[in-house]
Amino acid sequence: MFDLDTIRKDFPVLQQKVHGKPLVYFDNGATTQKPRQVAQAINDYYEKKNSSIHRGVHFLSSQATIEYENARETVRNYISARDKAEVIFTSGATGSLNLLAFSFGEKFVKEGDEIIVTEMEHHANIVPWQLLCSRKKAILKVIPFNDTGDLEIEKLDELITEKTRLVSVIHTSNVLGTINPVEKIIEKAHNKNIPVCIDAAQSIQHMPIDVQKLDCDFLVFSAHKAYGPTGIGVFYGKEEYLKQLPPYQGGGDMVDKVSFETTTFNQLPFKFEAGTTNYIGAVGMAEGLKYIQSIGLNNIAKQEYELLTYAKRKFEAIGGITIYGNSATKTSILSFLIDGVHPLDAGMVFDKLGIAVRTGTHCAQPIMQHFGVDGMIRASLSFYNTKEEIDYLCRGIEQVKMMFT
Amino acid sequence: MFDLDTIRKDFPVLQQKVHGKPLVYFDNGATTQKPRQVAQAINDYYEKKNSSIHRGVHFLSSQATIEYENARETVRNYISARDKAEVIFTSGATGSLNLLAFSFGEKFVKEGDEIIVTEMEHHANIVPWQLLCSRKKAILKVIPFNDTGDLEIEKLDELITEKTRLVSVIHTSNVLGTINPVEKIIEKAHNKNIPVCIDAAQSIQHMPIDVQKLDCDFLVFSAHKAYGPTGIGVFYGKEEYLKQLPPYQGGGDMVDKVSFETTTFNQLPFKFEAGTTNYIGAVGMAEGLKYIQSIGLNNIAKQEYELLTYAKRKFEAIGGITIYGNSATKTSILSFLIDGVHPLDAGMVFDKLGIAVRTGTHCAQPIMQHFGVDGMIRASLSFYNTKEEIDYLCRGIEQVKMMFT
Amino acid sequence: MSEITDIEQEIVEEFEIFDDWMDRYNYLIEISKDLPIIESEYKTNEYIIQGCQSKVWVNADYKDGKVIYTADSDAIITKGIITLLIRVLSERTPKEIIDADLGFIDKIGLRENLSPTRANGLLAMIKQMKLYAIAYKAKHGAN
Amino acid sequence: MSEITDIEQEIVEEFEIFDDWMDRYNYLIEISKDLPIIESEYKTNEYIIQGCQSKVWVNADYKDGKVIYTADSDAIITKGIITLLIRVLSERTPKEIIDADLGFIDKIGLRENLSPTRANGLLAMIKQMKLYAIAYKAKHGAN
Ligand SMILES: Cc1ncc(COP(=O)(O)O)c(C=O)c1O
Ligand SMILES: Cc1ncc(COP(=O)(O)O)c(C=O)c1O
Repeated sequence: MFDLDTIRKDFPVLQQKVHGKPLVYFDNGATTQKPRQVAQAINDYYEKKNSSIHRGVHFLSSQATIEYENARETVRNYISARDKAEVIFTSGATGSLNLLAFSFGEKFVKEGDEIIVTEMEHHANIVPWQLLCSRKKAILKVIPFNDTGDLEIEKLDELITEKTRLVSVIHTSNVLGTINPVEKIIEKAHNKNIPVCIDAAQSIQHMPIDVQKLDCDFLVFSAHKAYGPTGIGVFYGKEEYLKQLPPYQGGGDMVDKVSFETTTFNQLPFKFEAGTTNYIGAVGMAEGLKYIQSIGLNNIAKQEYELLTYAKRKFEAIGGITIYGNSATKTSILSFLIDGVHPLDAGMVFDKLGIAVRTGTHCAQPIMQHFGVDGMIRASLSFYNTKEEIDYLCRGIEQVKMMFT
Repeated sequence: MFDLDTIRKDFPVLQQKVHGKPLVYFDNGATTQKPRQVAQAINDYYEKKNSSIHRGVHFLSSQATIEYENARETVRNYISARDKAEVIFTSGATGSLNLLAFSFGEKFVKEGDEIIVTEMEHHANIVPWQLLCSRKKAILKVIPFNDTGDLEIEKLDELITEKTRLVSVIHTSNVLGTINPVEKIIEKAHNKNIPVCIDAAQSIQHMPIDVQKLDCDFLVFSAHKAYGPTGIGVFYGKEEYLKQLPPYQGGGDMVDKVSFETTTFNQLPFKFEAGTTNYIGAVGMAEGLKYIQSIGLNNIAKQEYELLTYAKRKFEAIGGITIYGNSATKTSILSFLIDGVHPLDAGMVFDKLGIAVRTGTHCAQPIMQHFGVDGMIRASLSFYNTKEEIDYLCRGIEQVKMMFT
Repeated sequence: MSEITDIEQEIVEEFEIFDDWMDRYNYLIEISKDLPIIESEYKTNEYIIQGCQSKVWVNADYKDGKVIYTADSDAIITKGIITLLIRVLSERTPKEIIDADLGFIDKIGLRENLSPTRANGLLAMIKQMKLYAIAYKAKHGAN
Repeated sequence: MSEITDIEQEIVEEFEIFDDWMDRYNYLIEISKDLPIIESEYKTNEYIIQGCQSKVWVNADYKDGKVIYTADSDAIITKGIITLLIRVLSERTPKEIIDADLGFIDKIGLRENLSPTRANGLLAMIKQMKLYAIAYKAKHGAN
């Protein structure tokens, strides 16, 4: 049962006033708010259990290790990975993509090789590949999207060549909301024996993902966009690949034997977790995922779809609003411009009305270039948002139009 | 005024029982406990303020940005850096050293070049350099230490050659406790125009550090060893170097303009902070540093020196204990073996007595190799520890001796 | 001409009558029309101010020992804010401009715009305007 | 010979009389002397178990359809724990060994030693002992 009142009580941050107005938080694409349960788990940890993991025989340390490994199991279960060893904790989606770009690049990418991404990637899935390509003299190729916001995946057939080493694609666009047909992309790539990485930063919190069914080779996401804490994320990889990849960062815990002559590395997943990991972050992350599971991803998807549909209808009724991203399959992200109004002007007014929307390029400048705009306003909705909040945003839009046009 | 009772009340985690015995936490070298103030700041953030930084115009986001930048200022002030732009937030000391090894390596290290570290480094200051050296065919050279635990820094003169690109040294050994004469090392290196990195992971919480006076070129540490949260640390670098280094990780916020043709990078410090940073971690870290400042680093150093001296005297009185690391200048770290007893046996007994000490190689296998041992027991003391706790440890040692010898 | 601080005080008083943000913004929109617009030849990337979500161009001329600013922006509130800055700083000596502490920004509630977010470029604008003054001071030895 | 579960039950009962960890450890120290020691030729890196703070060597022979373990460790409590494992598992058929769930470890309070910390190798020891059984089963088609 989806009970909005109960759910909203779990999010104390939502119950505040901003500039004297009740907060309307529509910036969930940037980061979601955290339920009490997450903050409580973190607080408990600091107040009762804190101890560094993996290397200690004492009680607190072994408890901490157990909780950390339980968190890994929670993630494994959440994404239906085959084995816990395939779940690596990182600092976030960006950290995960950099790990992949480096380690995969060291092992598999040489001069003239090609990596394929899409035109709608977040910078986190562009810049690491650009850095790799410039280091290795490799080439970054791009699957374009059309003005509706759908990938032209038929182009993938031409883009894939003998030199293609990896396809890395955004699952759900943080600007357009498009849910990309990753199954088809994976199928096409696998037909040519090319591995695929999925950037699930904007999908993991909205829809069930089963990495085994998907058959993706790598998958990344951040906890803080999935009702969890900052500073922690996940890099999933199939064991057959992870075994082959060289380590990314060096340090404590990721090694087996160290001497100045030779150093050998620890087994998976530890090989990729150098130094003291963010074990408290991992526990908080697990709590966030469990919270999602307690509501149910299907309930979430349903509720968010309803909000999206409602908002789109209201926007149409107002008129003079251009929505960017009109795919038939999309999540509850609405990027738009009010005709004739600069997004920053609109954003500043919304702010004073207590509405938190994001304005700017949303770390996806190629999308802005595609549409020939400098920025957009983005309202990204979560299941805890309400239709009343959407109504209030719409009144804000009317006010903006009055002020600026 | 240093009032132990008041201080201990700030650390709820210390007030618990483990295996029915009051917890004696002597594993501060692995991670320190957190004062209420830190847990509270983090909790407040989640419950009242959470919002992603830097990219938003709305209230919560700009508040979050201000707090994040205030945290940066707190760190700048704590280490007396010249400019906030020289303070980069990372995932921890290990993350910082990997950043340096990669970015410095890309810019300045080529085949045949040399990097110098010491024989007493933590793995975090060995493995990143080994990975770099194997990538670039460079050479890692080592300043040895003597059996007292002091560096033979006169050897540095021979070790430095025209090929030396960087000296990276541990400030205070996490095993031996030795406070190394980094001023002299910096002087020697600077005489030959070679930059120096200081691993301050085990000194930042024990003694005042002024990077400008020290004149070190880089400095790294972790928050979680300085009464702050996990998943956050600092990479300090002189602006003149940071400007020259290429970025380490790519992603959001570290870029200026992104297109598939060319990407330009943001200014310092953002160039090195890719993706959504651990902004809540940064705020927690600042709170931890402020807590240290409220007690006073001189008070801390004095108190910890007293505990160290007391413990050493008691150990001598018991007899049959070998202490590793007997430098005249050392912090409150006691690594030791009970003659004829395996450290794991001792550690398991201590654990059941409620005493948290660490056993093993302490991520510093070369030190073990130096002394020809497989592991050591380490009691690392904080200002919140007491003489009574040391007495209790000593009774534990007596019991261990009775059981195993 | 009055002192910089007098003009600042004037602006603070003008803003005091608004008890609502929308009125303040409407006022900024209103005065944005008074902005002395930069010549179109200067509306190039060279004159653009980095670190803004809106585009801001600023130019400065030097005449009779005084700096005269012109500017433009594609966002209207930003334009209004620059209009205020120009009202305070334009037609001043380089020294006056360099020394101005611009406390009025805080007082009229625009302080949060001074945060180093990348969203708005108020801080960058002020920096650029002061840089022009510094440059003219160096060039003409003016004070 | 009794079932594995009977021996496990026996051990659980032996441990029940200790109400204190030191007694339990003293008992493990005591029984560590009964460990059937691995031949010194096998005390090489090849027979060492990874992931322990203490060194542990385990070997297994196969005789009359049964697996016979010998072992050693440089840490005494670890030695005591292996002694228990050998008491339960040695001189059993591969199938019995593979199927054993070893619930007694939990019951006598050594469960935390089963966590995947790198500090102690109980988990690794059990895995290695079972691997031997699996190998002999494959080799001899035994059950
Ligand atoms: C001297 C030293 N350097 C580096 C590190 C690595 O710190 P972290 O594990 O927090 O990255 C540690 C702690 O483990 C240390 O003691
Ligand atoms: C699609 C997508 N990928 C990657 C990222 C990067 O995530 P993070 O900044 O948490 O590392 C984001 C969010 O900013 C995103 O929306």
